[in-house]
Amino acid sequence: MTENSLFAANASYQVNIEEFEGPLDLLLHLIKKNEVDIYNIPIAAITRQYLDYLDLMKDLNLDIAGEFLVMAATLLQIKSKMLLPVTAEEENEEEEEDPRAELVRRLLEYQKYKEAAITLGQCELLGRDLFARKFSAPELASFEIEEEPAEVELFELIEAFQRVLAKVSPDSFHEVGADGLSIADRIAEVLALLEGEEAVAFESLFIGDVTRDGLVITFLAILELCKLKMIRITQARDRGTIWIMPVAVSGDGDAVEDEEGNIHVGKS
Amino acid sequence: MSVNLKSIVESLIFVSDQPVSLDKLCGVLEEHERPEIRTALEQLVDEYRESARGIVLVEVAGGYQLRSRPENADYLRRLTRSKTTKFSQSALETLAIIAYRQPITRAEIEYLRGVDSGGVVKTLLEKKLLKILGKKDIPGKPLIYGTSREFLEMFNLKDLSSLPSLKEIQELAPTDAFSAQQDLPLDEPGESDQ
Amino acid sequence: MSVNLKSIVESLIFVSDQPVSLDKLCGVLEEHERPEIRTALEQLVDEYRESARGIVLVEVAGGYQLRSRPENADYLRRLTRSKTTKFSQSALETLAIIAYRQPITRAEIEYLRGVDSGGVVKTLLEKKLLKILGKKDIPGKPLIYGTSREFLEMFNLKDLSSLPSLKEIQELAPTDAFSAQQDLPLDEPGESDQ
Repeated sequence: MTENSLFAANASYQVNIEEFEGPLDLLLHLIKKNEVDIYNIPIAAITRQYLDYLDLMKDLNLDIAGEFLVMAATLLQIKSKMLLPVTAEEENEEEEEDPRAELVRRLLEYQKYKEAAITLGQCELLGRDLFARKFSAPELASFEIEEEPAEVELFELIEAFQRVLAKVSPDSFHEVGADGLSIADRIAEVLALLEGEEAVAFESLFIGDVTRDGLVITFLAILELCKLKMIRITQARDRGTIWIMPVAVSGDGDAVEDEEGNIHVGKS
Repeated sequence: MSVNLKSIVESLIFVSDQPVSLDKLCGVLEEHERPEIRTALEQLVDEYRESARGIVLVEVAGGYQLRSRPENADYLRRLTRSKTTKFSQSALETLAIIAYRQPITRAEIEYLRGVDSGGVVKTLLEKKLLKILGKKDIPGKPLIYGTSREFLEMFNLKDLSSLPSLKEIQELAPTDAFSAQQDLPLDEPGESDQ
Repeated sequence: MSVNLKSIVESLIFVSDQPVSLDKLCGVLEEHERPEIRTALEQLVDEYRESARGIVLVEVAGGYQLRSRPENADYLRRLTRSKTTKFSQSALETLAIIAYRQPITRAEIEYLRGVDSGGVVKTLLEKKLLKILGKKDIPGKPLIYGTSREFLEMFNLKDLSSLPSLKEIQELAPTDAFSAQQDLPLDEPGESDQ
């Protein structure tokens, strides 16, 4: 929560403060300390102690995480609700719930996981209690390894991309298709090129693009059109010419034709 | 023949840098029947269990792996020089919540813990103990998380079902109301019905 | 005590990726006398020699190392055939660039990575994680690459839009580094609220 170590004189307090993972942890601590029934929390007393604690943190100039303040507000709200006399009307309302119920549920749930965390920490840990051979066996070195789809997690992919970004100057990155606007424009241009044609060679859509941005944006435009099912992409044979066809030609869909018309008009 | 098979199974497990499952063994040892392989494996497990050797054969993360004997850990730490694996309470809490409740979103984790958990989730992702399972099909499409194979390997767990069972405090509960814990009453992003 | 020491020596040799010399063992086990350690080591060597196990203890390159039994080598070869190797960093980087910046040419990939990437791209193509989207109409007609269906399957993604964005990861624990990085416009057409 806080690693402020400026207050050597108050070290003992600090140790306490750092012990708490959050407001739920602190509340559980207070409930345990006061030896009260978690199902019947004396909310006034616990709230006072909770707020005292926040004051202490403030006095120590420690950052109080927002969650602690939110919980303080919740406690005060519960306290005031409990002070209100229950009206007959409310009593009729489907089995009125104790204002503390939600909090109790959360505390119990939290306690469950807090204990699970302790149990987990007592497992025999790899790299602490047991060690495995985390290297490839030298006897396999002589074999030619035929790789299979490797195991990799999504997060590793993102990390790898971030690594690349870290090496490249930020400027060079703003070029690629970052603005949707030019893609929209290019979609209209591509549709214009297709207008009245049965099919157009994929490559021909790139004629005139001289910059990398331009090419990439054209490409994104084509993909977008494909996603919108406004064009079809076909290829007669492997690595042969790729043909782009407007979908309207093959029938199926006046809506598409409409839209195509609209975009076309908008462009020209 | 049977002795031979046991030796082969041991070799295979030995050279693998990951736990080896029975399925995997059966795939590699195609000329042998599954029951035969299972028997060899079980004999091997028994032998390791009965010996006081420096290597133990553990069932972990859905497979079998050779690991150093836990009692010798002090000496091994000297050799490896590397920092000993250690987890903070917040890391363990977050892992526990994710392990028991996966697939789970960050908002759900934070509801249960009562504190922001982005930093600790990121650290656990970096350590490969968590994985991103995809996006939840609710407004805002939040990422959903689960524990990884590495998590099982790290905590020496056979599978998720061998996680220690959660201590229920229900016998103390006046009603069963508290036991319902399926959905967390979280506001979905975008839904402002409060 | 001696049994214990033997177990410790075995553990130490087991976890080492290089042959462990007697000197090394004595250095690690400083509270034990050299003759004691040598005896434990010799006993261990004898035990391994007498057993028909799948692991042998060999003296090699001035030290001791555990190896799989040579007679079982044929089976190990099969294991490597189905081995799932981890991605190399360069493969992962290349895949990441293509995933997040597709459609992209090899020259663009190399511009970002700063190194020749032809080999890596070829490997990824062979693994079917990439596909050729077409050719760029500039001199040399370079191929344009994107990720494949298999890529989505490998990461268990419904579509490219469920690829976590950099932003989503940065939001977990904000760092200053690349917070300004733009996302690719991979959102569904309907969601043009950018």
